[in-house]
Order: sequence, then structure tokens, then C-alpha cells
Amino acid sequence: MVVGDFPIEVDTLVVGAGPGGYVAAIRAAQLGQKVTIVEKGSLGGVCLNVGCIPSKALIQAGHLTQHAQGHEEIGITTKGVSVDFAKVQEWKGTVVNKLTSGVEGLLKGNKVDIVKGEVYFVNDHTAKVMDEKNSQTYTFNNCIIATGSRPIEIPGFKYSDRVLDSTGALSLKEVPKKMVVIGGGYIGTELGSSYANFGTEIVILEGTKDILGGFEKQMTQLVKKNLKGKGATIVTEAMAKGVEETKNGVKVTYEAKGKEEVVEADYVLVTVGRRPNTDELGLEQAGIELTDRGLIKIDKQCRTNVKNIYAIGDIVPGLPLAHKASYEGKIAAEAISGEKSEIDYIGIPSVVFSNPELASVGYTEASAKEAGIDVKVGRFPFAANGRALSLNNTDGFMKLITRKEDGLVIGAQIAGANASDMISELALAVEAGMTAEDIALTIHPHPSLGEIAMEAAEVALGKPIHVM
Amino acid sequence: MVVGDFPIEVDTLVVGAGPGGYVAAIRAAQLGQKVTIVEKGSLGGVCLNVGCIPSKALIQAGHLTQHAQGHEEIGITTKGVSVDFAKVQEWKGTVVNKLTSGVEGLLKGNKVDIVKGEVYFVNDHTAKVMDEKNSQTYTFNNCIIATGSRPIEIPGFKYSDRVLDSTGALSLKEVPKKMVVIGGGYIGTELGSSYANFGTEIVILEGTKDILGGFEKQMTQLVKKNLKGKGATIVTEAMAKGVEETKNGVKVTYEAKGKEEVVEADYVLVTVGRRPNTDELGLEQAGIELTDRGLIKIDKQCRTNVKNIYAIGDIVPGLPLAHKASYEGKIAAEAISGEKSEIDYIGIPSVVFSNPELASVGYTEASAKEAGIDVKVGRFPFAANGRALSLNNTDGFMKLITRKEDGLVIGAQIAGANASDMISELALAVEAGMTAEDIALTIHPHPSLGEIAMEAAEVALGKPIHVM
Amino acid sequence: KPIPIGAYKRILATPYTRKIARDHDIDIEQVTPTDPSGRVTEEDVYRFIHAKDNLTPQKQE
Ligand SMILES: Cc1cc2nc3c(=O)[nH]c(=O)nc-3n(C[C@H](O)[C@H](O)[C@H](O)COP(=O)(O)OP(=O)(O)OC[C@H]3O[C@@H](n4cnc5c(N)ncnc54)[C@H](O)[C@@H]3O)c2cc1C
Ligand SMILES: Cc1cc2nc3c(=O)[nH]c(=O)nc-3n(C[C@H](O)[C@H](O)[C@H](O)COP(=O)(O)OP(=O)(O)OC[C@H]3O[C@@H](n4cnc5c(N)ncnc54)[C@H](O)[C@@H]3O)c2cc1C
Repeated sequence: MVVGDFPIEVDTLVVGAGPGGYVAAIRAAQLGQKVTIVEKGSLGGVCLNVGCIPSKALIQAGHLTQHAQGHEEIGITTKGVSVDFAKVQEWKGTVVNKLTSGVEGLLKGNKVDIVKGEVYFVNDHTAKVMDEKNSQTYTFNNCIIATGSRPIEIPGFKYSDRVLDSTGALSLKEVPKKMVVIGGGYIGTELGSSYANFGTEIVILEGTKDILGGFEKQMTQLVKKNLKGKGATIVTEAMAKGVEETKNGVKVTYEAKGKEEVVEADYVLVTVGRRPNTDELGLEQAGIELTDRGLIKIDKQCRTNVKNIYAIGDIVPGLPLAHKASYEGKIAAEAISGEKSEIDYIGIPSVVFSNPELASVGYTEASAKEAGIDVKVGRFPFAANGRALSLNNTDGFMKLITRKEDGLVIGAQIAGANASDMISELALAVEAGMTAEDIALTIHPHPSLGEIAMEAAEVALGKPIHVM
Repeated sequence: MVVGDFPIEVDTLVVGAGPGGYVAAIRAAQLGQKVTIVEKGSLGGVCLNVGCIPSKALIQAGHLTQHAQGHEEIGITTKGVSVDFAKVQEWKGTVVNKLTSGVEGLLKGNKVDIVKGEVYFVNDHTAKVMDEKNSQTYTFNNCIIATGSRPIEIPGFKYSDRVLDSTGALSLKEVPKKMVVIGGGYIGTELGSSYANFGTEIVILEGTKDILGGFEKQMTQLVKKNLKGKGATIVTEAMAKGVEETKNGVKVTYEAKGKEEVVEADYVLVTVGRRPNTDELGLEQAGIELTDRGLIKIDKQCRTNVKNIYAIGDIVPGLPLAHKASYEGKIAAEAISGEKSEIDYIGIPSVVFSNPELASVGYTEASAKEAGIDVKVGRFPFAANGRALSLNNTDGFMKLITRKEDGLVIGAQIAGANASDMISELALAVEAGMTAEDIALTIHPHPSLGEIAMEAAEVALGKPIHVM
Repeated sequence: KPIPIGAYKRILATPYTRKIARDHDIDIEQVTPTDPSGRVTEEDVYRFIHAKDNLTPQKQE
């Protein structure tokens, strides 16, 4: 082990290669900075390795498993569906590998130096990078911290082979017969839904009044109906107390309606939130200020209180989502190059890949009211849309939130097939300050789900064609 | 039979209840006009009854049949897929019925009078409406003609039980073993692809150099590859000469590369174009002018040369598409109410529900060059998008066409999964005059296909993150 | 929680128009829209920039 080495001087140091860090590194390099990125784990961070991507791959495999069962209601039947889960996992691995090796290629192609190791700050221009064997000192002109987050462990539920965090649930070797999910946030709901599609009996224990907090009841209702249709149980206002590992499974104890209950299952998945990776970085040695919740304080350019150090992604306030991390990554990289870029997001979309998909951008009816904005809401059901009908997929609706005085589109919520695709048009409308008229007057192809946006806009304008 | 009756006086008369007519009728009624709509066939017109909707239902059933076969490459296998085609047809019928009865409800709800019968003009304020038994004269203040189009019959191919037009192909009682499709336009390609998904061996005979004329070679290439992968044969520059009906099928003769060939099949589907329904309406008695091609000439408000008569949809110049018809329907209705609405379609999207889906709006690279516009094209492949990868569906790309001088988005083409959903964002961008920067600066959810638009915009701007 | 950052007091403009203003150190709220709907366009921002540029030398005279 070499300590007290000669420091390596770098221009821009990026710490962590998740969707925040690697995007920041590439943009910084494109703008002419000499960039070094340090990653202690795998390129691509949580998102590509154990988050967004593998979860969506598993979710899609779950959908394809459902489809493989045929659609008796329309005359398509099959016999003997079989899922080789090892092969599903292998495929999931190839998807992840394509993207992570893609990231490696992109970093190299943009001439970013990639260093393996863990960063620890020594002061505001110096950090150590450690791996198993060595410690190397780096000095930097500017630094972008993008160290992301990790699952929270709750008391009484120490992670193990049977007590899983999201990473564990993503890498099971078999489809469980029964799984308890503690925490019905989007991660728990997505993973629970995915396994339900593979045939697992799911029990969701949610501490608050509803799963998917933040989404409207009308939306979560559809997800719950779907889950229940697949044999899932959802217990709200349930307090998980502890777990006992048995030979082949777990016994989870929880309290609901003042009564203590026990549920047995093969596994328990705990998805109750994530904690920012700001505690083992030596941030205090660099003089970086944190909020009470351990997040790094930043300004509109993602700059911390230390002027040459920036922070982005899950370690700064706001929604812990990959696209927010990447967006901030570009801002920070541009700010270092002297561009005037600023965080300017009135609408960060959020999507849940549940059944049906949920998506939201900007204000909801409730949040607009809270903010004192007078709104006119255009609601349109999927069941009245020709494309949704011909897809045999009519569960859902769109709500377009417009400002009453001038029809400005300030938000949209979608529950339904391909909501994740449809939200982009609305995100663009919100960002660009479009009105309901702008959307209504844009010709949307027929038949398409996009027509739902047009119709919702016309509902908001009071002259819908396809609903009364 | 009562002839020489007392005329019924109506305010606005709408002729034909397809997506042009029924939308015009509803909008006119919403604006306070007293509206009567006359339909000789079924409410919903071609589109809902024998066009857009049933074709998309059949296409989806084809996809679900494919999915029912499992996805061995990812570990999901099935045995014994069976398709009860009668039940597929029945389901298709329920989809159509839901929409057509929906249209009836909407018309009634908006207090539109619905009259069954065939319209024949007597002069510019009078028309007769005939059904099997009666003829009734109507006088009108204003009229919107929306009589749509019908399939062209080519010499040597008289329609029969074996020589099908699109309507025939949509209502088969069985999945054919083999089908010849004459004409590889979007209707032929969609129906051919759909049957290919059910297992039919398809032979497409296309007269020109490529199927799906109007779409770029790179896009049609993907569709052809997919069709061929399902055992289809595509013969271009083929000239269909004639058909002989055998006991259980057809023998189609065609010429290709100077040689005459014969192909046997269960059915032949002829989809070589459609003819406007303007020849049996008595238009000359109303004094309405047609183009050489039998289309009705209109101005920017959809007004014919006769000032109280408007025409919309497949009977006027432009793309014969349902959303164009509906759009024009609203314009005409609004014009009658004295609004200043005008046709302004710089961006009418067009979509082909092939495998993969194709969608286009505004200029293509080629059409922009022809128009003398200097462009910067942003191209991004589905294979570099995390959502496409996790969907196991990476065939395709997006091309964003921007004006070089200022980045204005003037068009977009998409080939790939859910292109029909994705095109709406681009249609809005084109309509609203947005730039590549606007799209690049809008946060698109991760992982989603919408990110492809953002990346294509960044390619056009010269600073893409996810391609080199 | 899908609650956006930022408020709707802000003036109407597309992201690119805002960027142009930022790049020229202009507070977009100061730009008077010519469009009756109140939307600030790229042209409005450039006009504002030119007006400012023209103003400065005049003051120096
Ligand atoms: C199961 C699951 C599903 C998800 N699905 C979605 C989704 O669909 N959409 C979405 O938007 N978000 C999703 N997320 C959230 C998303 O993964 C995160 O918001 C995103 O990864 C944050 O990006 P980041 O760059 O801030 O951090 P991370 O992706 O967490 O990356 C941080 C990186 O920094 C490295 N690092 C940490 N400390 C050090 C150090 N000291 N030195 C060097 N390297 C260090 C880590 O090893 C890691 O690679 C999901 C998360 C999970 C767990
Ligand atoms: C197989 C197929 C698939 C298609 N798929 C798509 C697609 O996916 N997307 C798309 O945009 N377009 C599609 N189209 C085209 C679309 O159907 C037409 O563009 C659309 O229907 C035109 O609308 P319209 O209102 O002008 O006329 P039509 O829909 O043709 O309606 C005209 C109506 O007028 C009635 N009529 C005619 N003459 C008289 C008269 N004298 N008196 C009273 N009534 C009369 C007819 O009975 C008919 O109901 C497809 C067409 C076909 C054939």
C-alpha cells in the first residue's frame, strides 16, 4: 500500500459514475475540460446496474410472461407457459452490460479518464482515491460529486438472503411463491408488480394511507385493482415490526388496525427509501455544507458552498430520479465551463412502471390548488380512445392541468398504457409554456394514444369531441 | 315511395358520418348550429367500421399472437398457441361497436339529428336524402360534405370472395395459409404484416421501387426485414396482370423484371389506392368544382367554390387520413360559425402500424432539401436507448430534422417501438415552432423512449451524450 | 412526489428563449413581449439585447 504518494493533478474530477456523474463527465469533456471520473463500483451507478434498467427489464419480462399466457378474451390461447428464470436473469444481464459497456465506450470516446476506486476528500482541492491495494492523491481544479444513494435499512430487518433490498430482489435466482414487500413506493410497487406478473403472490405492507404516495387516488386505485386481480394483498397503515428467518423463508410481523399480524413468505423485500451517500466522503474536510437530511446544499448551477465543487443527483434536494441527475450533470458541467446554464425545471416528469403505467409532470390538481393557482382540468378516459380500445388496454385516463386565466398547461397526469411514452409531449408543453389550445390545435395521428392529450385539452377548453 | 315531398329545412347539413363528418357535426353543434347529419352506411365511416380501427384491432391481435409464442431468447416459452379467429373477429367487432355506438351517443348528446340515407344534391341549397323506400328533400343554409373514399378496382381484379379489398381482408373468417397483396402502400403493408403475425405466408407485389412510398429507405428497410423474417416475399417493380380463381384460391399473374410469373394463394388482397366519393352526389347540380382527380377544390377554410358548401376529408386534396379529416371538420364547423379558423397543417403526422411502427411529421431530410432548406439532422438509434433495450425491442431510429440556421424543428421520422406514441411530441414541436434546444432542455423521464427525442436533438446540436 | 420546483409567476417562454436570455445576462422578466398572449419570443429577447446595447453608448456621449 502506497500512502503519501505524488499527487496527480486533474482539471475536473467527477466522483461517481451513475447517470449524474457519467453524463456530467461526458458533457464536461465535450466542452473542453480534461475530465477524470472515479467510480468505486460499476460504471452506470445504481441506475444502470441495480436500478432503473434491470428493474425495467424484469418488468418487461413479467409482461411478456403475462402475454405468453395468451388472451382468451380475444381468442388467443396457449398451453404450458414456462419461465426459465435463470435465462430471464441472463437476458437482464445482457441488457445491463450493453448499457454499462456503452457508458464505458462513451466516456473513453470523449477522452474521459476512468479511475477505479473510492474517493475521500482531503480538502477543497484534494481527494484520495483508494482501492483494495492503493491510495492515490488527486488534486483538482473543479469537482462534481455524484455519489448517489443506497437503500435504508429499517430496525428489525437486517438485509440477508431472505430479507432483500431492491438489489437483492432484482437478482433472485427463482420466482418466489410468495413475497412480502415493505413499502409501497414506486420501487416496491414496480418490483412487486413485476413478480406478480411472474406469478408470485405479493403482500404489500405500506405505512401510510395509500401506496405510491404523491400520485392521486384515482391513479393508485387502478394499480391496486390490477395487483389485486393478480392475487396480491395490499395492507395500508401497516407497521412492519420484525422478521424471523425460517428454513425456507421468512415470518414477517406487522401491526395494522391495532392488531399484530404475521405473514409467512419466501422473501421479504424492504423498499422504504434511500439515503444519500454523503456520510463517508470526507465532505467536512472539504468544507461542504449539508442539509439536516444529509443532502448537499446547491445553488442554481449545482454549485455547493465551496465554489469549485458541484453536487448533483440523489445527493442533492429534489426527486431522486435518474433523469434529474443527468440534467443536473449537464448544468454542472456547463457551469464549470463558464456557461450560464441554470437549473430551470418547472416540470420533472416522474413515471411508475406499474400496471398500468403512471406518469406525472408539473402540477397536479391538488398541488396547484395548494399553490393558489386557479385551474381548469381536462380529463379524458382511455376507454374513449380508439387506439386504447384496439390495443385491448382501456384502463386509465389523462388529466391535463391548465391555468384557468389563460389555459397555460401547468401539469399532466396519466395512468394507462404507455403513459411513459405519452408524458414527454406534456413535459415539453409544460417546459415551453404551451396552452391547451396549442395542444388541441396540433394534429395528433389517428388512431393513437396521443389523441388523448388533444382530447383532454379540448375538455379543458370546454369543447371535447369524444366525451360529453 | 314518396317523391315531391315537403322539404325539411335544416341549418347545417353534414353529409357522411366518418371522422370528417361526425367531428364536424359535433363541433358545429357545440358552436350553436342546428345540425343534421346524413349517413348512408354506418356511423363512423370507413375509419371506424372498415378502416383505421378494425385494422388496428387485427394488428394488435396479431401482435398478441406473436407474444403468445413466448420469447425463447429471454427464457419464456409456451406450447400450443391456438388462435380462434372467429373470436378474434368477434372481439374486433366489439371494439368497432363500442366506438360507433359511442359516436352515436356523442352526436345525440350534442343534439345533432341523425338521418339514415344517401344524399344527392339538387342545387346549392337543396339535397335529397334517399333510403330504400323514401326520398326526402332537405334545404340547408350551410353544408359540409364528407363522403370519403372507396377502394379502387384495377382491371383484371374484380372483387369477389377471393379477390379482396381492404374491407374483405378485414373480415376473413379464417387465417389464410397464403395471401398475395397487390400494392405495398400503408394499408397493404399493415394488413399483410398483421396476417404475417398470425402465420400467413405473405407475398407483396409492389409496382414501384419500394413499399411504403413516401417513407425513407432506411425505414422501409426495417419493415421489409421484419416481414421477410416472417416468411414474406416482397416483389418490387411488379406489375399485376390478372387473377384466376381456382376452387380454393387464386392464381395471380404478374410481371417482374420482364418475366411473367404466377403465384398461387388462398386470397389476393388489392390495395392500390382509393377513389374519392364525389361522382354520385350530384355535385354538378350544386355547381361544385372538382380537380382533375375528382377531388373537391377548397380554400383555407375548407369552403368550396360555392360559398355555403364546405368539403373535408378524403374528398379534398392532401393526405387521405382520418386525423386530417377530423381536423378539417373542426375548421369547417368553426368557419360556418364565423370563426377565423384556417387549415394550417405544416405538420400532419402519418403513421404506419407495421413492425416496427413508422411515423413521420413535417419535413424529411429529402423533402427539406428539395424545398431548399439547409438542415441539420439528428439521428439516434433505439439500440442506444435504455428503455428500448429493456423492452427487448431495439430495431429502429429517430431522425429529427432541424433548420440549420436556427435549430427550428421542421420534421421528424421515427421507425421503432411505439413510434405512433412518440410522434406526438414532435408534432407539437413542429406546430409550435420549437427548436432542438427546446427539446434538449426538456427533461424526459428515464428510462423512456421519449429520451430518444432528447438525444436526437442533442445530436443535431452537436453534443450528444449517448452516441459518439 | 410530483411537485415541481419553481413557481408560475414566471413569464411565458420556451426553454431555448430562456437560455438565450441567460447567455446574454438578461433577466427574461424584464423583456416586454410583443405577442398579445404575453409570450416572450427569441426575437423579443434579441430586440431587448439590441436596445440595451444601443442604450449604453448613447449614455456615454
Ligand atoms: C430498483 C430501483 C429502480 C429505479 N428506477 C428508476 C427509474 O425507473 N427511473 C428513475 O429516474 N430513477 C430510478 N431509480 C433511481 C435512480 O437509480 C437514481 O435516481 C439514480 O441512479 C441517481 O443517480 P446518481 O448519479 O445520483 O447516483 P447513482 O446512480 O447512485 O450513482 C452513484 C455512483 O457513485 C459511486 N460512488 C459512491 N460513493 C463513491 C465514492 N466515495 N467514490 C467513488 N464512487 C462512489 C457509486 O458506486 C455509484 O456508482 C431507481 C432506483 C432503484 C433502486
Ligand atoms: C384499411 C384501412 C385502414 C386505414 N387506417 C388508417 C389509419 O390508421 N389512420 C388514418 O388516419 N387513416 C386510416 N385510413 C384512412 C381513413 O379511414 C380515411 O382517411 C378516413 O376514414 C376519411 O374520413 P372521411 O370522413 O373523409 O370519410 P369516410 O370515413 O370514408 O366516411 C365517409 C362516409 O360518408 C358516407 N357517404 C358517402 N356518400 C354518401 C352520400 N351520398 N350520402 C350519405 N352518406 C354518404 C359513407 O357511407 C361513409 O360513412 C384507413 C383506411 C383503410 C381503408
